Amino acid sequence: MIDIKFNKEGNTLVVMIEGEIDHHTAMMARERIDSKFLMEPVKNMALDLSRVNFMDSAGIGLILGRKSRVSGVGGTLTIRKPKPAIRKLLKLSKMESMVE
Amino acid sequence: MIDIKFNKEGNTLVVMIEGEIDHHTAMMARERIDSKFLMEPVKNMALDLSRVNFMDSAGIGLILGRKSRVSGVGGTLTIRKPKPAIRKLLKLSKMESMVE
Amino acid sequence: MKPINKMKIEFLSKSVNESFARVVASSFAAQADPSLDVLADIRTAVSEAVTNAIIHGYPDKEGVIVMEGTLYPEYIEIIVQDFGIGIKDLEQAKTPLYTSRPDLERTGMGFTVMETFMDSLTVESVPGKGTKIIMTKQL
Amino acid sequence: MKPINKMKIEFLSKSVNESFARVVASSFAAQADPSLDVLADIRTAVSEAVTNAIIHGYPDKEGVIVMEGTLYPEYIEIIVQDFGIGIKDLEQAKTPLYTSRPDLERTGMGFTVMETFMDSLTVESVPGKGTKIIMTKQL
Ligand SMILES: Nc1ncnc2c1ncn2[C@@H]1O[C@H](COP(=O)(O)OP(=O)(O)O)[C@@H](O)[C@H]1O
Ligand SMILES: Nc1ncnc2c1ncn2[C@@H]1O[C@H](COP(=O)(O)OP(=O)(O)O)[C@@H](O)[C@H]1O
Repeated sequence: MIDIKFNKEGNTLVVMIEGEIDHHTAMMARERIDSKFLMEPVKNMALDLSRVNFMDSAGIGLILGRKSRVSGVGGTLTIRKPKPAIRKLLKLSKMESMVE
Repeated sequence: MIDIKFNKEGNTLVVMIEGEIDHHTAMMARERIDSKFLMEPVKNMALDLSRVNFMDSAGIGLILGRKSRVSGVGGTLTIRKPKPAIRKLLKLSKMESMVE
Repeated sequence: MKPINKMKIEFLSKSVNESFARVVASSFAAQADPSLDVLADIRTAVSEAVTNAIIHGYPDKEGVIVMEGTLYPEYIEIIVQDFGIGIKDLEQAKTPLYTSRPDLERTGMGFTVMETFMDSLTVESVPGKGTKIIMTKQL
Repeated sequence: MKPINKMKIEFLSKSVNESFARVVASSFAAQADPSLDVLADIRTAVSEAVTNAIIHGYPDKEGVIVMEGTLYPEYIEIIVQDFGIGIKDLEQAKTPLYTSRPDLERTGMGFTVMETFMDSLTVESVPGKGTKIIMTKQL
């Protein structure tokens, strides 16, 4: 189960993800996020993970994939409010510096 | 998982059951309730089911077993606040009249 | 009809596994996004079938219980099977309020609950070989 | 050492079963009343192993995945097995950041996560026969 909501803060698309991020849900999340990012006149993206209760390495792939899209248009991707278990995974993947 | 708390209202032992009632947990609940009922100077018993999230026919056995103990000393057993799924089971077992 | 998903689980006839079996059946059925009432009915019926296998199927020794789930577009089939003592008189066993174990505070309502909470119930049993419960429920 | 409890489950290599496998493993492990951190680690490692079986083990066709859990007094053993294509170069596969499927946005972190989040990890694989992941975790 995954639910995705969007919000705009100036130049930044805020993506609020709710639920569990695994390979199954990441495939769907990817498409929804990418098409929204294409449509909106924004440069940066912030992934709000405060309501993500589970994430495995598919989430790492989801984040890095979005990061390369955002970098492609000269923007920056940041991560917001990961829970401790997700922070552990980000640390292991050397991505802690992406957390706001 | 089951948790049992006791309360006294005059002549009545109020048994607050929290969690799930199945064969596994009913065995443990039975002993705790019976020894408390023996120790306390009460005549009646009220089973508060408001925090029971699951119950199968082992719960019917638990209730009827306590009812016969309480009747044995001339008291009355009542059931309080069963959730809809439990009420369905009580109805099937013709025990709805025991609900306060 | 082609199933959407299938699973089969084996576990020991320990009473702690009653709640485990409920979680497994219910999170499998949840894939079809049924109502909470339907999920609650499935949980209750599975609990009855698995408890019967544990206390009646294997009264004296520990044995293996097999639970299978098959998800079809419109309904779920759940099978609970033990390889224990089996049932001699199936008609008597299915009679409401009949129980062979009043000492365990059983009330003889297990089969009645399964029949009422599910849409179909089939019981196959061979004395000395074991018992197989097949239940279906519209989703 | 004598196990406290055992279970074995078979399910299809559908990605919807990733979360199902996590629920099964985690509610089985919960019987030992471990900390929430330990449960979260187990859920993550199981998710990696099952996802690998689904996307790498059976890239083109649907297959069966077997997950076994054994609970000992001090630890849990979890086995995830597929009967798919297997792994030719195990050393390469276990190298952090190596992935054969960057097209699926895989990052090659699966084995690293399993190794880090669990206490032991053993991988047995035969090309053309399948892959078996054996993991243990103190409870
Ligand atoms: N799996 C089983 N193996 C052997 N006997 C069984 C099994 N399931 C049910 N029975 C027999 O059928 C009787 C009625 O079962 P049920 O209606 O579930 O009531 P209860 O479990 O309360 O006894 C049981 O008391 C038992 O004698
Ligand atoms: N069950 C499996 N069957 C076949 N190949 C596998 C299996 N598990 C892992 N592999 C191979 O090992 C590689 C590394 O796996 P892993 O570290 O989990 O990273 P990822 O899943 O992100 O690719 C995979 O890309 C794949 O080539």
